[in-house]
Order: sequence, then C-alpha cells, then structure tokens
Amino acid sequence: MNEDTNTAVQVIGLSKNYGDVQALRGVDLSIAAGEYFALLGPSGGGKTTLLRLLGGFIRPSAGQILLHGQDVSEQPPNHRPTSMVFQSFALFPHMTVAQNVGYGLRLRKLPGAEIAERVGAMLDLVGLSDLADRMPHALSGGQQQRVQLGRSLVLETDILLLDEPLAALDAKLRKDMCLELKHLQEQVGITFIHVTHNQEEAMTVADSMAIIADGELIETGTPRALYETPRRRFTADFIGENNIFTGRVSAVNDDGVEVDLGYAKLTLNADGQAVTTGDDVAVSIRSELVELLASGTAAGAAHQIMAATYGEAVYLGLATSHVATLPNGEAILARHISRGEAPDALAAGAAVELAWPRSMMRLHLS
Amino acid sequence: MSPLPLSRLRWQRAAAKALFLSPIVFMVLFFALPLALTVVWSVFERTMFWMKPGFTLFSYENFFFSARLENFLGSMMHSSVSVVVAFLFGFPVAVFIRRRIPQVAQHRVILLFILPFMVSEIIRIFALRPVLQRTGLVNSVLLELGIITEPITAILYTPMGVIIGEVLSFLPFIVFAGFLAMEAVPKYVFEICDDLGARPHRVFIDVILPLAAPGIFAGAVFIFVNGLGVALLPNILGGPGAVNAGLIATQAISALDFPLAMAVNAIMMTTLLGLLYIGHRLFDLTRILTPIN
Amino acid sequence: MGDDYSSVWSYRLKWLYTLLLVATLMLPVFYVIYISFNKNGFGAAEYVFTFEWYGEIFSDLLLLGALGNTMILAAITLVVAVPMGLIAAKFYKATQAKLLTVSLLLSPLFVPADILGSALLVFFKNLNIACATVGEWLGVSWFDTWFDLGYFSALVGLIIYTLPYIFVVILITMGRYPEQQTEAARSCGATAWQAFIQIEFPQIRAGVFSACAFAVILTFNEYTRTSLLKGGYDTITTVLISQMLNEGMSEQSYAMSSLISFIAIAVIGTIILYTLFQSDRLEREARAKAEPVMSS
Amino acid sequence: MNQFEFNRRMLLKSATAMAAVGAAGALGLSGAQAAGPLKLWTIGIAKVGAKDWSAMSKQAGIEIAYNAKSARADEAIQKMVVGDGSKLYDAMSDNGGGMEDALASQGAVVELDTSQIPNWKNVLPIYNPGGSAADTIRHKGKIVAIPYISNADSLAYNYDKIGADLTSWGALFDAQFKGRAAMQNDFGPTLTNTAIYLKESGKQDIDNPSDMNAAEVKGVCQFLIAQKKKGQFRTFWDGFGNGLNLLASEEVLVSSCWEPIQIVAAKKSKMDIRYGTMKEGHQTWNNCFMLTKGGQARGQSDAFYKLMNVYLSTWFGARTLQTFGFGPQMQGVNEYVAANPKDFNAALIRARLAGKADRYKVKGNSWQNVFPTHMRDYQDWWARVQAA
Repeated sequence: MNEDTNTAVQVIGLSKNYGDVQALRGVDLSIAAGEYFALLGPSGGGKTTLLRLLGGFIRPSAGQILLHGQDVSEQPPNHRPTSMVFQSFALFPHMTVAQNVGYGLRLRKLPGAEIAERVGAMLDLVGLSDLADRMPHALSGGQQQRVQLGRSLVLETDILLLDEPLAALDAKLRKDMCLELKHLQEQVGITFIHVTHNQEEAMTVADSMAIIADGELIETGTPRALYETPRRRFTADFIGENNIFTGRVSAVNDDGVEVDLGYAKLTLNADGQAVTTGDDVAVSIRSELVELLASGTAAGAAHQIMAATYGEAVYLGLATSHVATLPNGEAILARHISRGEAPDALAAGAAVELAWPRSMMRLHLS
Repeated sequence: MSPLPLSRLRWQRAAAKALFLSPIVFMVLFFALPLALTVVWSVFERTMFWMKPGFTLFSYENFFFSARLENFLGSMMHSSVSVVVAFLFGFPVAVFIRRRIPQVAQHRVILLFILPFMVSEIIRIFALRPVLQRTGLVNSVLLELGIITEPITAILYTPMGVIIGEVLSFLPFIVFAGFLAMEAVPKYVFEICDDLGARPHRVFIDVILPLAAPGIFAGAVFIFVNGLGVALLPNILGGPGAVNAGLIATQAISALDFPLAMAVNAIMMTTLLGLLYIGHRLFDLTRILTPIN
Repeated sequence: MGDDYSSVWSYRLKWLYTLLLVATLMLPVFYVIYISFNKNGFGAAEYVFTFEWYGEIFSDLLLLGALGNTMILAAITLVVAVPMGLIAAKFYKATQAKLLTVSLLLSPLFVPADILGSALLVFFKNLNIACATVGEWLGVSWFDTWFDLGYFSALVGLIIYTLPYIFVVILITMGRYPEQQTEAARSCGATAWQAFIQIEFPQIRAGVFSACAFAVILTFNEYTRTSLLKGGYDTITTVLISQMLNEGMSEQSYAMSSLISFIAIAVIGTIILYTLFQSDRLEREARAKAEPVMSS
Repeated sequence: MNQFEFNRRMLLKSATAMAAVGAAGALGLSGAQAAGPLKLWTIGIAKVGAKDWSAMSKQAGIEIAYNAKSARADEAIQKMVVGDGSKLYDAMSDNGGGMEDALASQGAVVELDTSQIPNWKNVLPIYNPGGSAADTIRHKGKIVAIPYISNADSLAYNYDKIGADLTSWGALFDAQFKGRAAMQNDFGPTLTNTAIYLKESGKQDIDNPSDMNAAEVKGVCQFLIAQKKKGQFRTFWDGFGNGLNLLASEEVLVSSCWEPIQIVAAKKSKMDIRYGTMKEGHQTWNNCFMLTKGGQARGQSDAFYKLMNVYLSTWFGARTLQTFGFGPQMQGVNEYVAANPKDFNAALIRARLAGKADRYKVKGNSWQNVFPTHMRDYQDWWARVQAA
C-alpha cells in the first residue's frame, strides 16, 4: 500500500476504547525510519496505549497501523517488526543475563554458537560483559534496563519500542542513561520510539517527538520546535515554563494580531495562522524571556511591557523564579539565571514592569 | 516474523476465546444451571419413583408446615453458634500468623491447618464418636483426672455434638479466610497503632475488624452454609433431633421425594444468596479480592 | 519475632496455642491411628498392639479396587481441573467482568456438598431422560448413556468441587507474576503458548503444583458428591462409609487412613520445620528478589 | 455402550497422563468384561466362611465381584428403579419384605427358574405355595427372589448392667432407661416395633402394624415424639457399626436392633448383652437375592443359580446361624451341624434356634413391609419424629 520505506510507522485514525473509556481517539501519526521518536505526555494520556498498540499487545478499536508500509493492525506481537523495552520487572527472573538476551534468538532456533556470539557482542555493546552469568535479581536497576535493551536489540528488529524505560531509575542515573540511549540509537540506526512523561528525558533523546494527552495527539515536531514555537496552548503549558494569557482578538492587520486581555493589549505575529476579530485565543511567553524591570526603566518598542505587582522570588539553584501578580490577579513568572545577586532586591507589593520581546510571543488558537 | 494470513488469525483468536471461556461455560452449564433449575424441579409433581412436570407448591408446604422448618431454623442456630466459636478460636491464630511470623514462613505455618484435611472429613467426623462417647477419650481422661464423676453425655448425639463437629471440621477455614483477610490490613497499621499506644482489643475492634471484615464475613458464611448443608454432621454426631437442610435433602432423595429435595435446595440457595447480598451491602465483598488483584 | 519489644513468652504462648489448636483438630486423626494398631480393631474392650493391619492393607481387594477408581477419578480431575483453573485464572486477569467471573468460580465453595450433589443428580437424571427421549424420537441410541451416572457425572461433581481451590491457589501465585514478562517474551518473538510455557509457567509452577496437590487430596477425600453421582463404582471414601454404616470400618481401612495421615504429617511437618529453621535466610532471599537495588 | 467402555475410551484419549495410574485402574476396571465375575450388590454380612468372599466364591464355583450396599430399603429401590442399578449389578439382595414386588413391578428384577437350583428342594416349607411366607418371594405368583436369611427382630439389652431379663418392648420407653435407649434410624422397623407394642399393650388401635393407615402412623409417631421430647432416646442408630458401638460402649442399655449386632457387641465388649423374646411380638422378615434384568441380559443367570444353590445349602445355613445368628432358610441344619462337630458350637446353635422358635411363636408378630401402602405418610411423619 505505502511503498515509502522511509516511513517506519504510519498510524491512521487509530482509536482504542475500554468500555466507555476512550483511551485513544483517532490518532494520525507517522514516524520516519531511523528516527529517535519520543511520545511525551501526562500520565494516563494515552501514550502508552499508543505504544502498546504499535507493539501489538492490544488491538485497536478502530484505525490502522502500518509498519514499513505493511498493515499489521491484526498481527500479534511476535509477527511484527518491533520489540519492546518495559518500565521494569520485565526480565525473566529464572534466566541469567545471557539467557535473557539470547531468548529471542533461541526462539528463532539459531545455532548455539551464533547465539553465543551475538549475545556476547550485544553484552559488549550495552556494557554488561562481566555480568553475563548473573541472575536478574542480583543486578541494579540500571543494569536490568541495559539487559532489556540488549534483549531487544539483539533481535535486530526495525523498530524498538521503549515504555518509560528510565522511570524506575533515580534522577542522576536517568540522565546518564538518556545519553547512552541516544548514542546507542545512533550506533544501531533503527527506529526508537520512546514513551515518557518526563520532558527533559524526551528532549534529550528525541529527534522528533509527539505530545499526547487525553487520548489525542496534540502536536508533533522536533524538540526545539515544540519548545520554542508550540502551536497548541496545551503544548505551551506542558513543555517548558510558559506564561499563558487568555483574551479575545480585537484587531487583525498587517503588523499582526492584537489581543485584548482586558487589562492590557498584546500585539504579536499570527505566524500564518488564520484568525479573525472576536476569536477567543491564548498567548504564551516563556518565563525565561520575561524580564523584570524596576518601575520607570525604559524598554524598546520591540518589547511588550506589562505592569504587575511583585510577589516573591523562588530560588531554584540554576535559576531564580520571580512571581508577580497581574492586574487581573493571575500570577506571572519571570525566570532568570541565578547570578549571585542579592536576594530580596525587591519587596513584595512593589510595583514592577515586566518586559519581553514581542516576536517571542506565540498565538494559540486552541 | 512474516505476517500471518488474516483468516488464520481470526481462527486462532476464535479458538483462544473458546478456550478461555471454557471454564466459564462449564461452570454455567454444570453448576449455575442445575442450581437454577432446582427451583423449577421443586414445583414438579412427585411420582412413585421420579417426578413429572407440573406446578405444585406441595413440596414447599411440606417444608414450611412440618417439623422440617423447625429443624432448619434449629440448624441455623447451631450453625451460628459454630461460626462464633470457630471465629473466637481460629481468628486470633490468623492474626498471630500474619503479625508475628516472618513473611516467608507464614504460608507454611498455615499448612499446619491443612493437615487434618489429609484424612477425609467423613472419617474425622466419624472418629469423633469414639472420642466423645460415654466411654470415649474425653470422658475417660476427665474421669481419670477426677474432674468429673459421671461421664458427660451432652457432647455426643446432641446438638452440642453437631456444634463440636462443625467447629472441628470448619475451624481451619476461618484461619484461612482470616489469613487472607488480614492481607487487607497493611503491616504499617500495626506500627501506627503501637505508636499511638492502642490496647490490643481496641486495635482489634477499631482497625483489624473493619479492614478484614469482608474476608471474615466470607469465612463465616462458608461455615454457616456448610453447617446447614453438610448432612453427615448431624447424621453422625447429632442423635435425635439434629437435622439440617442437607440431611432433609438427602432424606428426601432416599425417600424418592425429589421435588422436596429440590425445594430444600432452592431454599438453601435463597438463604445463601440472601446472606451474600446482605454481606455485599454491608462490606462490599469485592474487597476480598484485593489480595488477588 | 515481631518487633523487638514484644515479650518472647507471649510469642511462645501464642505458638503453643496454635499448636494445641492443630492438635485438637487432629484428635480424630490420632484416634484413627491409635485404632489402626489394635489387633482387636475398633470398639474392642482390650487393646493389643499390632502391625498386622498394615501388612494387610493391600490384601483387601474391595479397598484396592476402590483405590483404583479413586486414582482414576483423581487423575482425570487433575488433568482436567488444573488446566481449567489455570485458564480461568488467566481469563480472570484479562477480563473486564471480574466480579462475575470470580463469583461464578468461587461460589461452589459456598454450596454445601449435599445440595450441589442432589441438584446435579437430578440434573443428570433429567438429561438422561431427555437423551433417551430424543434418541427414541430420532431412532438412534448412541447417545442414550452419555449422562448416565458414572465416571462422567462423578467427575463433573469433583471438578466443580476442586475448581475454586485450584483457581484461588493459581490466581494468588499468578498475582505475583508481572504480565509484562509475557509481553516481553511476545516481543522477543514468542508465541502466546511459548511465552506461557517458557516464561510464565516456571514462575507460577509452585502454585500449579499446590493446585495439583489440592485436586488430588480433595478428590481422595470427597464423599458426598461422589456417592450421589458415581453410579455403580466405589471410591475409597464410599467404601469406608458403607463399611462404617454396615459392618464397621475394616481394620485395613483404619490402617490405610493412618498411612495416608502419616505421609501427610511427615511431608507437611518437614516443610514447616525446615521453614522455621531457615526462615531468616529465606526472608533475606525473598527480600532480595522482591526489591532489586535501584541505583547503579 | 456401558459406563466402563465409556471410561476406557476416555482413558485411551488421555493415555499418557493415565500411564501412571494404569495399573491401579486396571484393578478397578476388572469387573468390566460382560462375562466376568458375578457383580453382586449386597451387604457384608451376606457372606460366611472367610473375611472376604473367597469361601463363598469357592463353594459356588464362580467368581464374585462384591459391591457394598447401603442398608436402607428406599435408597436401594431408588438405585434400582431410578438409578443405574440394573446396569451395574447382576444380582442384589433386598432389604426385607415387599421389595421384590416393587422391583419386579418395575421390571428391575426377573422371574427365576428354581429347577436350576438343586438345593431348592430343601427350602423351608413356609415358602411353598400356600405357605406363610410364600408371597414374600413371589410377584404375581411367580418366584422372583431366593431367601437366604430370616429372623424375628427383638430387643437387645445389657444384662450385666440391668441384672434382669426384659420381655417387653415397654423397656424401650421405660423411664428407668431414660437417655440410655436406642431404636433404628429407619421408619420401617422402628415404627413397626412401636406399633406392635402399642397395639398389643392396648395403648392404640392398630389393624396391621406392618401396613398402617395415615391415622395409625400419626398415632405411633406422636407417641415416639413424646418419648423423644422426654429425652428417652440416646439416639437413633444408623447401620450395623453404629448399633454395635452404642451397645458395646454402654452408651445405651436397651436397643431395638438386629441379632448380629447383639452377638458382636457381646463379643467385643465381653459383657452379657442378651437378645430377648418380647411378649408383644416382633417384626419378622427374610432377606432374598434377586437377579437383575441386566444380569440376565449379560448371561449371568447360571452363575446366579450356582450362588443361590450355596445360599440354600446347609453349609451356608449353619454358618450364618453360628456367625451372625440369622435363621437358615433350609431344612437339615441340625443334622449338618451334628455331622461337622468341630466346625460348630452345637449347644450355641441349638440355643439360637430355640430362641428363634420362641420368638416366632409369639402371636403378635408382624411381617416386615418395606413398602407400605401409605409410604408417604410414613416418610412425612418419620421426618417429624426426626425433627422433634
């Protein structure tokens, strides 16, 4: 049907219902071959459902799944060109590390010598050569996940599915493993599809990613695009730290769009989106772009200026977050790299002005 | 890893579905259906050796307006006493095993209570006779020790004998049920209670009982219903007057009064369902399954 | 054990109580054993110690024939009911209709033997009559005897009786098995069957074997349902009961019951003693398996 | 296709799993072949000569596959008429009077040809046409049953504890033995014995104690209920072992029971437990063997007649009398005992026969009827007695 071999995964109108609950609603998605793709979203949003549909562990209620152009919607997992790495507890506890890794090869009835050779090479690749004869319960969490990786990669399938593979690891280890995964993927060159609820993890590993929430595919794009120019309000809210204003379009002209917030007006570029006056829209600006000006400080015309009341500073280590209150009572954040300036430079209740570049504001129609 | 043809996939799925439904189908066909049909058969007309289709409430009249009802109610009372006694003796053991025995050893200590089951229940019940009779083990020992001067005759061929038999036969089930029910009481609860300095009986009443209630209830219903339904207990230990529903049914069967036997069954099933319904309303019996899920 | 502050004496007292309770439950069993060594048998005025009856266990042809029947019933029950329990447990884990499934599978526990036995008896007799009637009408007779009381009906009774126990035992072990392992195996290319046999089964083996033991023990000791449904054949218990109700149990019967008890006491006793002596070590191992270290 | 074949097919299908139990299974199935041993459904006390059926089998020259039978008449009828009895058993014994009619009328047992039994010529004359027991083996004038034992049931009492001989059923209801008396848990003998007592002592009008009408049954049962409520009975015994144990363990001092129970209880307990002659009368009975329809169809008639020839031989009669105290059904037992002095206690046998003769002489005796006209009233009222 689809001869485009560059597309590893193509999903058309995919839905999954559990009784009355719609876990996934008409998702369309395509993933290029050889890409490291991340599925990011809040828990219970449907990303794991999508992954399990790809793996063949559950059957779609509607829609199609094409892997390398072939419709596999009805195929069981062992007849799909995929293999999967699970969150945890998925190693076979009654087999050694080497036996775990060689399991799929034994199923293919390969000669013993070949299995041994390929298992050995794989253990080298994931850095577990010393532990080949260990039982899984004698391994650390990180080592266990490496064994899982080896067990899947040794099969040389075209697509590797990873279901929150790092969720059970502590923060430091997770960071290291992220990079390791990324490099591993570059080495083996197959398609990785990685489910996570952790945006840092997703941004570290992914060539491109998709946001999934409430059973819907919200937006796809490269990590940079999604971070810097999210189309959807949800994406802006979910990725990074954004200040979001809601208002109504009061004017549309060549310069851009004017949005009336009630207490202030914002002028920004529509970025090619079709809007008409009277539309309810949202506008977002990343908190690190918001500058905190003491009252009376001048700012350029390229900047949007807004008056606010200072609230407090929250010291976060790398950055310090300043919380201020807008005239309508909503909070607005300004995040700056901590540079050792004195704390309490501003008193709570002080009148301040906030400024940010107009060009960095994004308009969200939905 | 070539794809399978769709026809084969469909066939495989149908076969798997049939396989997985087979126990359910079996239980519906040979368990639920026969028990449901007892209601139908209970209104059939009795013939000399069998029964014929018809509608008569004679069997129910025969049950409710005869000594059988009295018997049934009497055995309900004895059964309730057995439940209480078995609970008082058995449940503390379940709590003890859960709280004080190391986790891995718990299941094996529970095995102790499976020991009696290695000998058929019927032989155990039967062997109670020489233990409890006038010249039996209990009386000889008590006479020998000078605790009594006359043999106790109230413990065999009396309702008391039936209660003793029921407690001895069913007590392990309270231990099992209690043990499973205690799974619903997390260990940290005890630590909190210790921390708060709660006395043991308060811990029991305020914490253990409410949490373990569904499991305890299930165990209690099990004993209660079996006390009503196991004919051998009153038959062997009961002497005159101890007749329960099971015995009424077996007597009816051997007297070739099948509709009456079926009416007794229907009444028993109604009692059981009623009890389970009340229990469910009170305790939400699905909580019993928490340890399994 | 328990916390470090509780009194060791109270702990010992509780153990003593537990053991006393078990001993009380075992009293009738001990009595059977006692009788089995009496040359004069049950109820005699004098007691003469002898091993004689043990030597003659296998000379009682009636008992031996019944043993054969019991073994056949137990074996078929095992072969049918255990896989059924397994399938039911898997079905339970997968299905949405959990309450329905579980109540259907566990409710036989709450239906007393005489009630279920008599209901099935009447059910089979009616099926039988229906078959004969339909057969007569069609002019064929090959299915006339399908539902005669006999092995089939007795097996149905036994399977219904044992299934709840088997189901629960397997389900509890299966509860500890992470379903992800099956999925991992599937994604390694295993068929559903391969995944079950190679990955899941080795991990739930203990539960399946316990279930087998349950099936055999329960079948060996079942009386009421079997006697109502067995048709013409005797099992160990029906022989013993008819002996009890007629001439009284034969001395060989006491010996055989005792022998079974001895074996059971020995096996279970060993397991318990072993566990108690090894509990600390087992505890450590179990903990290691349950919670792998999460840091590298 | 019979049950065994069905079972064998099932076995074959699951051959591998079955291998382990195959050997044991073969034992259980050895009775399967159509022309195999005579499948006999009867009670253990129907045999003499050895602990198992080997002596009987040798004497008859046939193989016997024994199946233990419950002692209750209604159960036996149920099995034969509604159950699969005829398929499973070639021959069976009854539970006393009236059963042969019930079974023969339902076609469960077949007419017999006594010319095939050489010892038939010695049968007690009461069984000949016109004799007092002639009807007890016939259905519509045709012989369908062969008698093998008989007796007049009475009261057993513990002479050691009581110190006097008892001659009236009144003892069972005597306050002196409150809580130490037992009757059988079977409405047949218990209601009949009570009825004989009530009738002969003038306490109630009863026409025929063996076949009472509804009002008579009610009267007898109300009497028993009153006794029960007073705590007169320790229990109602069920089966030989229970009856025996009650007497031997002094649980009861008086019990209406079978003679073998008294004999074995006396032997086991080493106490003087006696079997009296009741002035009011006794329930008299005989037990018979019958050939089932299935047995005849399977070609077991010859084997059956050979076995019946043994039951009507003095070899059996003398032995059942000595071992269990049952009355022989043939003439010439005294001569046989005299001819084999070392096998028998001649004095004991004479005494037993004399005791039986005494009991049979009592005017109020009533022949057992396990199938009374108003069976349902018997059952319903008996349930009330049990319930009281």
